[in-house]
Amino acid sequence: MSLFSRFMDGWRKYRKPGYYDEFDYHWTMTIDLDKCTGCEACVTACQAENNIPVVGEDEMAKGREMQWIRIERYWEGEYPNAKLSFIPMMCQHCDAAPCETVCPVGATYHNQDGLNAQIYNRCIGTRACAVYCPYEVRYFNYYDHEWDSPLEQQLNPDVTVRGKGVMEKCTFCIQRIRQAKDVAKDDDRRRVQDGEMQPACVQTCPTKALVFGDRKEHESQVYKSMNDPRNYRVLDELNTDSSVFYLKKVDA
Amino acid sequence: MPNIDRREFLKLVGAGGVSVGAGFMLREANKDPREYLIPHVLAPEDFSSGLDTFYNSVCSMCPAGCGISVRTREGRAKKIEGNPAHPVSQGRLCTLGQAGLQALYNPDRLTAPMRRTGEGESASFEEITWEQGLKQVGDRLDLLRAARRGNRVAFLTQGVRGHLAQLFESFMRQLGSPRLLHYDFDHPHTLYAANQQFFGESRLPYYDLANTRLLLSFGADYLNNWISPVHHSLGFGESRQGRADVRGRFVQIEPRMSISGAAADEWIPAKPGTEGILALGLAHHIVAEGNYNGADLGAWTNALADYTPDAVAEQTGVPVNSITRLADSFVDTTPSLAIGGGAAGNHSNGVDTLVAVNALNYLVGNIGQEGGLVLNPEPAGPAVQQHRASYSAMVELAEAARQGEIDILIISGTNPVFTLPPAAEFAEALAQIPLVVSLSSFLDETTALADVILPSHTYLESWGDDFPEPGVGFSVGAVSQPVVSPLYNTRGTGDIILDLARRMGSSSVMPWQNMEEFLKYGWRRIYQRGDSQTLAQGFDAFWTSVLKAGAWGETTNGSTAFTLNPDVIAGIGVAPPEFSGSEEDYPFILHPYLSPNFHDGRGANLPWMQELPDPMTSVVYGSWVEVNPVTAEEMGLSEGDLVDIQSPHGQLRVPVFVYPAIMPNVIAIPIGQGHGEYGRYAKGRGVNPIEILSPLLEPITGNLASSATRVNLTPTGGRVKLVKTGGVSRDLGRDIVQHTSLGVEVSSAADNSIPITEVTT
Amino acid sequence: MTTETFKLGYNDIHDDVVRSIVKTGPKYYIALATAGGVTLLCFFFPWSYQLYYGIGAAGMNHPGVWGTYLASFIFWIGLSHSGTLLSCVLHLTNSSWRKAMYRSAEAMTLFSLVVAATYVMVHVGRPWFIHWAVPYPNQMELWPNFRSPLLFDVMAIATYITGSTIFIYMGSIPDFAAVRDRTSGWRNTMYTLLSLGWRGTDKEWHRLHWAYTFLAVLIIPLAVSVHSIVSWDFAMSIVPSLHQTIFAPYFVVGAIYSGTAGIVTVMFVLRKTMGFEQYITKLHFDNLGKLLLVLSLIWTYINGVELFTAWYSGTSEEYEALGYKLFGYYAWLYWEMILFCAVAPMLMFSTRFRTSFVPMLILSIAINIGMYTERFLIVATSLSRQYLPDAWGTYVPSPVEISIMVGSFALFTTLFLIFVKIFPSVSMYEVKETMATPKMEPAAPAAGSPA
Amino acid sequence: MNVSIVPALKVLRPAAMLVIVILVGLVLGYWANATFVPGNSPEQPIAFSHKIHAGDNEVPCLYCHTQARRSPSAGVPAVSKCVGCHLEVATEKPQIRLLMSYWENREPIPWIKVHDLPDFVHFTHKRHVLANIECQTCHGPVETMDRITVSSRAVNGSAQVGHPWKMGLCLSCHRENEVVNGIDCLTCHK
Repeated sequence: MSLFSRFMDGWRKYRKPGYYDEFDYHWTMTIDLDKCTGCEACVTACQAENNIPVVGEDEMAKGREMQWIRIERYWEGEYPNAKLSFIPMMCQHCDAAPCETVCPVGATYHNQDGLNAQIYNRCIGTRACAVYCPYEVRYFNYYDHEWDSPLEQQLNPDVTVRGKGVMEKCTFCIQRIRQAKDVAKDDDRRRVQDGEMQPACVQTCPTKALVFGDRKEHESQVYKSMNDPRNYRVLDELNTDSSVFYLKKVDA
Repeated sequence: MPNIDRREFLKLVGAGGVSVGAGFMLREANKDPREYLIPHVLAPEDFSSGLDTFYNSVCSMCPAGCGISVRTREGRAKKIEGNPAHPVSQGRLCTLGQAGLQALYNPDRLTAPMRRTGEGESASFEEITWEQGLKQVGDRLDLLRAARRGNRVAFLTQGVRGHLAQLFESFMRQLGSPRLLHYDFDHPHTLYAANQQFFGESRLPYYDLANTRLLLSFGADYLNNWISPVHHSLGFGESRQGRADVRGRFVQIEPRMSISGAAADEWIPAKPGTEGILALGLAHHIVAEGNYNGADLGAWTNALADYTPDAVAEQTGVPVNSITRLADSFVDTTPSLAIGGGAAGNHSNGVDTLVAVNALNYLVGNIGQEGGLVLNPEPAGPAVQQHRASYSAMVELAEAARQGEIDILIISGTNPVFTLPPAAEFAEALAQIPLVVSLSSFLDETTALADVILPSHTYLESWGDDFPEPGVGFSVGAVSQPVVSPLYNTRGTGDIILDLARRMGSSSVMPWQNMEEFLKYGWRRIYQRGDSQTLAQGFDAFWTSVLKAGAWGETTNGSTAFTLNPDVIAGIGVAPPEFSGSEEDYPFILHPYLSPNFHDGRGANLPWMQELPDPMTSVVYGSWVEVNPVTAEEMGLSEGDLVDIQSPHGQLRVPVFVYPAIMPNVIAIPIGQGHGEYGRYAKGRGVNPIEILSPLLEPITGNLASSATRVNLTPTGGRVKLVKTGGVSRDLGRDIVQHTSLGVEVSSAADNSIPITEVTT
Repeated sequence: MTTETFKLGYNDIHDDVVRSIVKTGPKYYIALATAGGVTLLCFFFPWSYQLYYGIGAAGMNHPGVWGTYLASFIFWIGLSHSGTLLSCVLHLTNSSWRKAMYRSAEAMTLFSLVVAATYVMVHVGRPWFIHWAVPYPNQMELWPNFRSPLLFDVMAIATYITGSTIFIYMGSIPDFAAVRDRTSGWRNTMYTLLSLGWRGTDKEWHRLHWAYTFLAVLIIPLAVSVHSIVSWDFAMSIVPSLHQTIFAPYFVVGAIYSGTAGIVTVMFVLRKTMGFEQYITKLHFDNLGKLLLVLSLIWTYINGVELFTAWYSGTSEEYEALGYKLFGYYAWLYWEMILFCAVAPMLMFSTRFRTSFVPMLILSIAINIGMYTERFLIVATSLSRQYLPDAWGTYVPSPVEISIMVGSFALFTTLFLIFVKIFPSVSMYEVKETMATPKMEPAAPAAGSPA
Repeated sequence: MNVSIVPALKVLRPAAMLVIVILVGLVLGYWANATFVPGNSPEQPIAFSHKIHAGDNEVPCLYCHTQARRSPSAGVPAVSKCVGCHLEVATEKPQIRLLMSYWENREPIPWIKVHDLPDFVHFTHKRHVLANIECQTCHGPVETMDRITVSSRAVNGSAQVGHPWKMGLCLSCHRENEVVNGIDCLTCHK
């Protein structure tokens, strides 16, 4: 390859998130806002699965809640035809993520599965990624949180317990992705099938509003719901190319 | 070597020595602390280190009875998930079900039997052994039984089903005492009574939400905590977007928008207590428009004669054209379904309202149809005639205690001191009972007044089973097995009762050593019902297969044929609701509703639940009163202003939350906070609206009309910062939640999102 | 520009400067003790408390993850641009009036940079891993992320610190030599080492002058790039009110503006305490005043442009951010900034104001307060109201943050006090250039006239 | 007046020498502790020798560490496994009698952990054992050790006794064997 073409190849890769030409998997989630009732089962399931600490009342009063997925409420109209709609907001694992460019030590980057990885023990806590994230889905450990015994027996051994000074966010339950890949590798090295891997929130959503899967597999349920005519992406005009597709709420 | 004198040399050697020592200690300091690797003595067979083991069980955080599958690692429970094989939960769970682990590992659990010492203020509990505790209670029971005065023993439990209820019943039968009461604040007494009146059977039918195309819900918050929230959510999701070409429509009629109201297509604020009148208004319109031509048409027309849309509109505050439009769409879209309950059932006309809702279903003819109201078959569980205690039954119990007719009261799993209004004076009645025994796992308000505490396991450590009440249209059962070995010196509720039965000499009738044995004995009967193939493999194989699957079912459906006896039609009619307190000095109607996080207060000691933002207001760790924006404007109130809520029977001080979807003369406070005891997470937080409810009764069932209290609102001028996670809950034109209308094929290219074929990154 | 002829002679400047170094009266010790004490108490103690318990001691929360730590960091970096402007730019335009002030101005640069670097350690969540931001080869085969403006910061500020250290040290070698010849004992040893054997030969002077000019030319673009990079931490984000192209010039002008105001303050204090009234005269204040006036006008213009672009964009986010900045929770801070940094400096149009010392001192302090508020507003108002209204929240500094801010000023003062006792705070050989050369008395004893 | 800095340096000479001596001393002390103090091969409650078991009698590793093929953690044999052989074998030896005393009163043997990875590392024995990588690659020549010492594989294959595992070790091995997604952080960081 001539020097120039090598340079152009490098530049083209440089423009890609994580310098990949092709993603290995391309994990995606769709959220059907017509089905979401705002019951917040996903919030508790996520806290149970990912060792998210309970920060206590005065930390909440200071505005330091710790929830990787939060339900945002938007009222439309006034009484008596007031309507309330909910929108679950979690890390969108954007393919052009503003947070990945700003971390000085590269603690957050795009990996080959299309995930925005947040490596806890590489993070030095500049919190620039939280500023750059337009979705406000990055949460900072302001203190070392402790679990009153015996609550710590419930901690999930597959997920790090984060110390103070570290940024954390939704990881699409990376420990479950790793587990699914492990099982798939045992089964003569096949790929993870659709439905084998479900994050805790998708698994517990009582109205099945949340669907998760690999966008590269065209028979997967997420691929179909991703191309549902009602699909849109929040703050799409910012060109973050997010991997979470929302389906519009239907007004009948 | 540069010439240095002796003093210089000695100084250098000294410094060198010190620094070598310092270097040595520095390395010692940053060595990892010594850790141990403790092996097993005998290698366990059901789990290996580093791998997960899943156990199926049943969730008992609320009466719905969803099947759960608990992931454990090396003997510790890590995560609760729904059991995909269980028809009620189908692999899904609600927020309270997910938080079950914090009940198991709660730091404020009772760890050993205790006995009260000292009196009055200086009363405290001292730890005793199980032998002492059981002996003290067992001997008293034996004495009473021998003296044929067993009826002086009362047993108060939460609404349990399955073999535990049967155990309690046979235990009380041994004592010859009729006083076995199942008491829950949120038990829908009026719905059971309405079904008894209308269908002739006091059981809940199966509401087939999944296949319906229009649901009218009169006050029932079916997505939050009405009867079976997870199953209803599954049905809601299926009806909304589950089918390719059809989208179910949901209409909610209630004075304050609940979670189901937010999810509905249309929220219709009707005056509190007039939901039944609205239902009859719709029925009148259906019959008047000739859309009903059953044989008993004549009886219906004169029964519904005076419920003309105008009269109904005036009484309920719902405009006439809404009534007619709703009635027509209820008839045109088939299958359609009407459900009622929740706050609508907690008025003085509760039963009539729900009979009216059943009438609507009858007029449209969706009883027994798919997508309508399916009558449940006989429950497969043990035949138990549960005496569900209404509010007046609890007042009678308190009265009997005051008269000194009760020597022993055993309480298991219910917390009446918190869930009964002070007008019942239940706490004072407890003081009159010589021996109060509590089997609760936590020190809640009632257990704090007990004399002897025999703490029982939480549901993840004990045996039990459950046959879900409204079920899924066919009979379903599931066994709840322990997923972890017990943490503390506690025992299963069933084991305690069996032990007490042995001590009072009825071990011949109740021979089982522990709850597991009793369960197997009970399930042998269900095993007999099995087809030849299950009978062939023997009971043990059947038992392990039920434990492994976590669910058991029979495909016997309920009867679809249903004939309504004529005199029910004559009795149709809903009187306008009465309220306690006059309109002048108590202008507002209090609408207490079950909080999504704490149900009726049982979830308040779970840290996740305290920290979960309330779905509608995003407030955490506290209570609030929801006020209509216009009313708040008039009274000069804004979010966080402290106000005094005064009812004829009590007063509360609580901050205001301006709530856009509540009627102007109605204010709402969530139930669940305001605990005096119940652990570090719940104690001293928020207020309990039950404390100011006036003891107005619903005449037919005798239950408390909890939505029928009038209150007034006086600002105190104080302000507090309402702790909440939400910021400004208005979209400000940013299209964050985007909407589309039905049937419009919005091709993805139309709006500005990138056409998604294969997003080439 | 009439070169002001001092009525003083060569020996007076030598005696004054050496006296300022050698003679340390009790007042100095009291000042050093209080400054050192306040630094320990208000800077290092709360910082160690925060290191032990976690950044929660500060007031930051979920939307507002940056707080006064970053605002102070930018403020101190801004203050450091004074030295650069004064010594480099004016050196290249060889204006004579800078000669008395440039040494202490450069000291101000160096010390505010040191304080700013310490502030980075306070701001960062886990400062014990901050060495990962340096591209050293490691067994983890991990490099810092060179695309990040924060890493540009690390590089730029490191270069800037080394650049200004060399610049100040090299410029004072002749002065060290002069002091060396007039002191004895341990001071003599120290200054002998510091002056690197300076003999004052022609070759040395020529080489010094060339090196000094070369460095001056190098440091000017460096200073401009440092503060544009600091502005890129904000401008490269997509936060509604930060994502604007005007940010780099806005920050650079703001920095020089705040730096010059800082110089006025330091010069006033230096004149009073060290007795350099004759050397720092009305002329200096007059010229500084003119400079301040120009900078304030540019700064006001850029602020106007920022408001206009936000208003002209017409998007809901920009409107909301603009409305919040002007009339929201922090509005009183915004109008106070406008008053101090745009309105008050208009006083400097009158020469009388410019040449009177105390009013200029008060005005310069006011400008710096305004500039600190501006940095705080950029951080606070932009982060609390971004794209998703339900995730809005406000940020209020906590006592720990305020005490660390006060402590940082005390730290700066302590460093400056130590500087005054080591470095000759007025550059002797430059000031002598402005003096009339003494007439050689025919019979003057040739006892080694000073260099 | 002489301007050369040499006399000034002479004045500072004693101070300079002191500083150099202190620095050398610190480094010396640190190194001495690191190599000679058996921090990384502690005294175990029972002097179990891998040399006798794995070396001389060639007991396969997976016989005792059974979980290594199936689970992330290799697992330590239960006391019942030791007693399985030692009811008959070498019962007179003092260490075996000590083992039997543990077995009689049903008390687990409190082994002291030697090999340990930080909590944020996700290391699965299963994937490495199934990729038939020798245990000695990371644990060093276990079959020659009477008492287990921490040891890690140097890049050129020979085990470096005495140095605990560092990330570079894993990375170099993953790079050599072109492990799929081997150098992605999320592969090993939980």
